Amino acid sequence: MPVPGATSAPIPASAPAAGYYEFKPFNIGRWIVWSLFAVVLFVAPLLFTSSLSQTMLSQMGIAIIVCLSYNMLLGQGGMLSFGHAVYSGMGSFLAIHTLNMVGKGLPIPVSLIPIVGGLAGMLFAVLFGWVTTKKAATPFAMITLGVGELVWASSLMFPEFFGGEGGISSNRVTGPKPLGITFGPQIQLYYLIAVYTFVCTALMFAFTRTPLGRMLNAVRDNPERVEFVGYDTRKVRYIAFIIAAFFAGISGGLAALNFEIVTSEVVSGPRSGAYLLFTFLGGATFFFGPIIGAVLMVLAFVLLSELTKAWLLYLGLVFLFMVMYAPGGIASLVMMNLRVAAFGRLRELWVSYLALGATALIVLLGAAGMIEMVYHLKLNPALGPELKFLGAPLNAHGVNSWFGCAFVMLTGIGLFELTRRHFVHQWGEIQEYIEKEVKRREALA
Amino acid sequence: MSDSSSFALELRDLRKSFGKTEIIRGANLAVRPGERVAVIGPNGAGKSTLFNLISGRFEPTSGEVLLNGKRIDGKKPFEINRLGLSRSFQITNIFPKLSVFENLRCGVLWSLGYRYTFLKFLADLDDANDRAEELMKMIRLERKRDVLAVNLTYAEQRALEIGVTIGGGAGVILLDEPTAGMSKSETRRFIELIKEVTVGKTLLTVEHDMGVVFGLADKIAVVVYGEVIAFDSPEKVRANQRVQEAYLGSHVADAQVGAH
Amino acid sequence: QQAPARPAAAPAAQGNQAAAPSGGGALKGQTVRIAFMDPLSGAFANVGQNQLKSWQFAAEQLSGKTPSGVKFEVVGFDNKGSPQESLNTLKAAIDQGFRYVTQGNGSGAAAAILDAVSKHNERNPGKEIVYLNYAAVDPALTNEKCDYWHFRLDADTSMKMEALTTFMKDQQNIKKVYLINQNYAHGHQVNKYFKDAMKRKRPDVQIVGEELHPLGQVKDFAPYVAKIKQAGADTVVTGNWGQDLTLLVKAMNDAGLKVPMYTYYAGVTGTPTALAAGGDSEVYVVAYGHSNQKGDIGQMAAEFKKKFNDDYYTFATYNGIQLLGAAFAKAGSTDPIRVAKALEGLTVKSFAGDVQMRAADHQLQQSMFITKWQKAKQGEYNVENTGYTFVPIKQMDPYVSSTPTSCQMKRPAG
Amino acid sequence: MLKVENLHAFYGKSHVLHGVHFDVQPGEIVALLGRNGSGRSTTAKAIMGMVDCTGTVDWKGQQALGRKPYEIAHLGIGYVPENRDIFPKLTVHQNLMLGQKRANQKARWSFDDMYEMFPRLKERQHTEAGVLSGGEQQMLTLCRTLMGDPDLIIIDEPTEGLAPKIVELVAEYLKKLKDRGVSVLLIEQKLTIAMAISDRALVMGHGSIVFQGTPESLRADAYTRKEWLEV
Amino acid sequence: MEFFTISLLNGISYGLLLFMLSSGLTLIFSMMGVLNFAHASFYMLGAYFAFTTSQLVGYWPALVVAPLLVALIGALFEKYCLRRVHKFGHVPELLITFGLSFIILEMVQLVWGTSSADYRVPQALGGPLFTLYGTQFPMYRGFMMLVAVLMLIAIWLLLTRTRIGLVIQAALTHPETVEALGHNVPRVFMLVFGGGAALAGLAGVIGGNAFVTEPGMAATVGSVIFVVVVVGGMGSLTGAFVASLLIGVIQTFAVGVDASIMGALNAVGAPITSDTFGYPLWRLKISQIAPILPYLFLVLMLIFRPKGLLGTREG
Ligand SMILES: Nc1ncnc2c1ncn2[C@@H]1O[C@H](COP(=O)(O)OP(=O)(O)OP(=O)(O)O)[C@@H](O)[C@H]1O
Ligand SMILES: Nc1ncnc2c1ncn2[C@@H]1O[C@H](COP(=O)(O)OP(=O)(O)OP(=O)(O)O)[C@@H](O)[C@H]1O
Ligand SMILES: CC(C)C[C@H](N)C(=O)O
Ligand SMILES: [Mg+2]
Ligand SMILES: [Mg+2]
Repeated sequence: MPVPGATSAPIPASAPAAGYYEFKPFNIGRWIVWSLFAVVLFVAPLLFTSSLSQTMLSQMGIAIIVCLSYNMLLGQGGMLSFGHAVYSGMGSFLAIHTLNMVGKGLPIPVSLIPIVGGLAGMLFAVLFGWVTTKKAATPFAMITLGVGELVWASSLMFPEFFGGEGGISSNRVTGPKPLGITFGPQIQLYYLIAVYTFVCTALMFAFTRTPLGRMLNAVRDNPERVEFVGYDTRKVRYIAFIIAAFFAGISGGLAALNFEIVTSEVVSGPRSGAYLLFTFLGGATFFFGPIIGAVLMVLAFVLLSELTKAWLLYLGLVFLFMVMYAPGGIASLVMMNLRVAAFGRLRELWVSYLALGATALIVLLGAAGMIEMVYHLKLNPALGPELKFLGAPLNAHGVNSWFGCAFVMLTGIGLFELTRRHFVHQWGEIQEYIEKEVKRREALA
Repeated sequence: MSDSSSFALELRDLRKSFGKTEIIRGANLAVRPGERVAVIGPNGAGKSTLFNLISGRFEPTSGEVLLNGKRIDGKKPFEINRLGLSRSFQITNIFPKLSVFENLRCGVLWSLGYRYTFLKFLADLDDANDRAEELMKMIRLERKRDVLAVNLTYAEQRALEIGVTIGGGAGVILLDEPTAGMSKSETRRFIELIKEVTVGKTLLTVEHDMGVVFGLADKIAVVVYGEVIAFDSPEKVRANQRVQEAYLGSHVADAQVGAH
Repeated sequence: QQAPARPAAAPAAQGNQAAAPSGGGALKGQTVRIAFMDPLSGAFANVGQNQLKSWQFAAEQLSGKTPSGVKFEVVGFDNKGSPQESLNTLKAAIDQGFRYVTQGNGSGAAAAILDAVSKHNERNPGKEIVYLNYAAVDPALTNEKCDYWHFRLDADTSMKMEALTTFMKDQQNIKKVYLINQNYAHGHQVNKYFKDAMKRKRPDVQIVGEELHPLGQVKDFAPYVAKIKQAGADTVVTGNWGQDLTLLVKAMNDAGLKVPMYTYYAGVTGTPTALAAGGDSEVYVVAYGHSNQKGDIGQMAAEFKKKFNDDYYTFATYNGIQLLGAAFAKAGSTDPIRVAKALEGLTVKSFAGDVQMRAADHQLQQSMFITKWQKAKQGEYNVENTGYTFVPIKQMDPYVSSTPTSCQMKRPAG
Repeated sequence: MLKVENLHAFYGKSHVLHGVHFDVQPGEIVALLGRNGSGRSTTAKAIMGMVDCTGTVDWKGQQALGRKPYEIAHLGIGYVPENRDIFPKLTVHQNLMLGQKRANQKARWSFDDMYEMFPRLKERQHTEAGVLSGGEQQMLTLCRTLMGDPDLIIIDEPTEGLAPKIVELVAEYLKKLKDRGVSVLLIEQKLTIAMAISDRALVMGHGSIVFQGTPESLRADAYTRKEWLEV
Repeated sequence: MEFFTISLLNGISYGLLLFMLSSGLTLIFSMMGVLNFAHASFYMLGAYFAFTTSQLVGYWPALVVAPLLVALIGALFEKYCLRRVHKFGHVPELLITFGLSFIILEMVQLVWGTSSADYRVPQALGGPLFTLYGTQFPMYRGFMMLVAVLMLIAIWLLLTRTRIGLVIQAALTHPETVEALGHNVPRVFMLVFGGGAALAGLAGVIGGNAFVTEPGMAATVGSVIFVVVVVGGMGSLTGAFVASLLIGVIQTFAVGVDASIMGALNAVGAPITSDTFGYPLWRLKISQIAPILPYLFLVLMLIFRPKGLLGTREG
């Protein structure tokens, strides 16, 4: 697909959407967006009621906060961190210790425990950030890697604090119970998380509209020049780092409440890596990108791995293709289409999208069928060659199944290529139109 | 030397070596407030290096730099900027992924006292926004308000570079080849613009284009081989034999007129 | 051969006779589904996948053959080795109607599941879950963290150490012992229990070194071997597993340091292959089973090998199914509340004598074996097709390894 | 030697060159003049295969269009880009080395020739090119291309940012090239030097050639100068 | 003395081993600026390829064939994937190698199964090379050191005797200009990436049987190889070499040091007991943290000398 780089996307994270002489309709748009967000948060658990989906929704909220906070570093500050889990994780640990103390009579309401986590994350950021933010770019990335590895290694060495292998567990049903809210049932906790998610998202969005938030963008783009307009880049990075860690810590605190157990995996390198991968997948160049990324992260880890043993393979492939064809993440795809919509041309694309989607699905079906057969042969040899794939019986030893899958896939590829060509043409034509239109409007202005 | 506080900018026996090579070899210069100084000299003479030393990008090996009578050598760029000195770059150096308006606003925030705050909305900072709008008008980029800096044309980027430089309201402005890469007509317009936006300020600018130099400057400083060999009015500098030899060559007159 | 319960396990006596089928007929034809949660993907999937197969195999073999006559079905959930993911898989399993879950790889995940099951049962009466822990050996799980719904089929670190030191105390050539362990809970425990036990059993044995190294971080064990050698150790004791074990053994081989090693985990999937590639070394393993079992279980292992070309060594799966089957019969139901109660103190016949689920802490009391790693002779089990095998050199009755518990079990009212 | 016919070039969808025709003979200096944005740099890039284009670029009887830039370079066309694309992290000497198409080639030009021409470069030989002064960088790009021993060299605004004295030097240098049989396509703003050294001048406007002739005839053609060059 | 000599030997050989593991990464990182997270995966592929080829045709051919196969995969990856994302910047480059590492891991498990491969040291290289104070020095370790040194020489020649290094460095910032000067940039990039992958593959051939060939092997090499590259200094091959040796030696000697902060403080009369705040930290012995010292080293190095030991640039 001819998806242009993120740079050509119309409204970058930093665009002055909340600019100065803002015209009214846009603000209405903003109201609508935020209200929608609130409604989605509110309604989601009413639609998905199983206990798994409720815990997944809770985890999505938690992931949203932490991915957004990660993006304060990556997307807004250009700081590639390999150790963000340190801050969310330390938030978790201190939160759970606090929760245990609440159990022993410390008078803090359970609903404020995440704040404790946030403060803890912040504290560690004040300490570690002092060294990590001394540098930018690759040295920064590498220091965070080193600090992350050190903390992770320590987490196993100090069972007194980290609880050893079993971690620290606790019980969130403790302390006073205002209005009978115990946070015992998942749904009550979900709404606590939802409130935090909404507030933190709003706060982090607000942050992007503040002088520091803007200077952070400037530091990302051109640190040298920032020094010549009066700012100490190191300090900008440091403060932003601390703020990001605060939100990460909040998410860690919520996670502690949600799981009621914290083990050393929460500060691990793979965890930090997951934040990076999914923030990027969602789209680091747009504020809302990490939200998409966070939702996908939970889906991938919880659902995808339930559905198929080949989930890591699929994940790897998704990354490969996303990075190659949509380096701005999913958010950039969304924004590009919004731009087309803004010029009133999205309608024409529906058919193409449907066709693209359908043909891509065919390719996927064929390919996935074969992948699943291979995995089945490899992993479940004892269960015989038969397997069910999306309800269809396949025989991993049968020529028919293989031939069928290959046929489906090849047909899919052929059809996809045809529709893709058509789409590319159409897309190019629309972009041309938009460019002209922009020029024309500029000329009028 | 006269009372140093009467100078906006003063260099005293400034030296800078990179490794074993000494690039700036004892430069002295004293610029009075409100003067427009053109810094000229052969390629590699050390003009940009001089600017880098003054603005804190490099630390001098020895010598002093005084801004309004206060020592600034060895300070960090942002400290110097806060003391009222601002510079532009020979190679365009702006915030590519921010819009024109945002670029300018970044340039004014510190001087208006907003510092590292994250408790106020940018949209509510009326003074900063007004100032940025004003700057945008000055550099004639109103129509490109929301365009990302990368997507500007070269000349527009150069204009933005100047806008960001003067935004902070510094009293001493250093411009390094502001018109490099522009056509004659653009250059001419641009010089007007520079004149306009630096009214009442002390200006140092590096230029190779003699037309510009003579059009813009009250005084000319000639840098050769890391030293300021002459600092005088344009006429006198032009007449100076050493300058002739070292820099201008025989076609000065041509260079000025012929290019049109 | 009856295993007399130690004083601490007094309540166990009640259950002793209960293994006889009672009401088995009524349950015949029912299917009980067990959710298996361990890493099935990623770099450490090998053990999990072997063990899932083991469970499924045991379920298939024993379906309808236990006193209750129920059928068993084991379904794998991938917890990726992560405690938090385990909680998700647990939720998923609960949503899908599973009432029995089993897990074993990693005490971290075990603690998380134990805790979550406990809370779930408390908060959702009538939907109780029973958790069978088949391999997570942190003693805490049956001591300070013990829980009514958790039943451990493996022997914990302290029990294995009891058995191991009982064997070692008779080895007169052991004079100077070097302890090398991973620097985390399990390693700390191995150190501690070894020192405690040896002080009691062989006060003359000197501990010449006590090393803790970071988990999974050491790529080169040569410096440690140099240290061991310098300390003049004649014996090495380690709870290391995975590459921390194989690399240690290889490094000792390479340096020509031929001292016996006493280990916990030389038999885990992949480790024998790696050991064999490293050459001959004197390695002992303490476990509740070994690869040269005769009888039922021996046959099962052979069949498993034929079917999967893989080793069946997680015999806890066998005990687990047997125990459940007997408990269903005893309870006359497959309802977890009644089954949990029935499991307490239950004794069943295992592949090596009787085993009993001690009621006090839900820790299975079973025989222990010390085996030695050596080239397989004709007729001996060829571990992972390496040409090597683990031969039993000592079997110990359950009481030998039985350790007291500090568990204060909270049992549900009624 | 070089014959360009009906050259159209595009940046994405925007059509920049609209049918350019011209040629360069062996040993000739041709100046390509025009206002900013008229398409001169694009013409150079098109010849080098660095932009999408259609038409004919005939080089010594071969079609050059459609080849990769490095193939074109190997055919003997050298290109000095306009924005001083020196390699900042490499030393001056290394920059020159990269000008050679293969190591230790025998060519018209040696390192010493270059250093002789611009002694300044010799002094800075082992300095990272990124820290050179603007003018030094410009000299370096010129020399670097020359090291590849081209038969035709396309130079985009070589005097940009150079002190007047150095501009003269460059002019002489270009004449020297000519003496050694190298053709030059010179893209310039500064009419003076272009007029002084070129054999022919082309004027470009809105993506096509609007004037061809000798410098004298251009000087005489007040209309063209007014309409297409001055403001 | 005995312990010292043996530790020094161990340290140097471990250092060389680290260099062997990271040389390909150094090559790619320093020349192309790509943090190749799939490097360890190439290492793993090398081991598995060698395992299979050595079963078919023996160890010595495998020593050549396996790295070539890995190089091929690396080159194809560069050509069809990495090249396309180069223009998007370093983060996408890094992420795409992340993606690749997942895919390689899964592929390896599909082809060779999830368990360890029985890949053994060849007979000819088994056994001790010499015996020192009663401790054997294995022949295979000697072989490994030899290969590491050969790798160093090969890369050094590549960098100094050819202009590939220059072409790549220049092309990083100005690909078009380099091409216009007559260099086939894409091919050079492909060769370098393939070459880096081949080095990783070779390390795998040799490391696979010296250690363990299993799907987890990539993860265990993991981040320590980055430490070597960064501590040595980006862009510096000799730096990486020196850093490897230094880390090897320091780490090895650290294993032998059983001192702790508590011990030191107690010695100077500031008693620390189990009640003192932070007791577990003070109690920690240096030997216990030896394997994670490299990370500490990395952090300190970047703070105090961000260019690395012999590096010339910061990023
Ligand atoms: N960081 C540095 N390290 C080494 N040498 C340097 C460094 N910075 C500048 N130089 C050298 O100092 C000399 C002066 O450079 P500078 O950029 O100041 O010249 P300039 O007068 O601005 O010339 P131009 O008009 O060509 O821009 C040059 O020879 C340059 O190579
Ligand atoms: N990369 C690009 N993408 C899109 N348009 C471009 C690009 N480069 C140049 N253009 C456009 O192509 C036209 C011709 O540009 P070109 O650079 O060839 O002009 P020029 O005559 O060399 O002018 P200059 O004096 O600025 O160097 C201009 O309108 C310019 O805006
Ligand atoms: C992320 C890193 C590979 C960046 C690198 N230091 C560079 O800018 O070249
Ligand atoms: Mg300069
Ligand atoms: Mg041009």
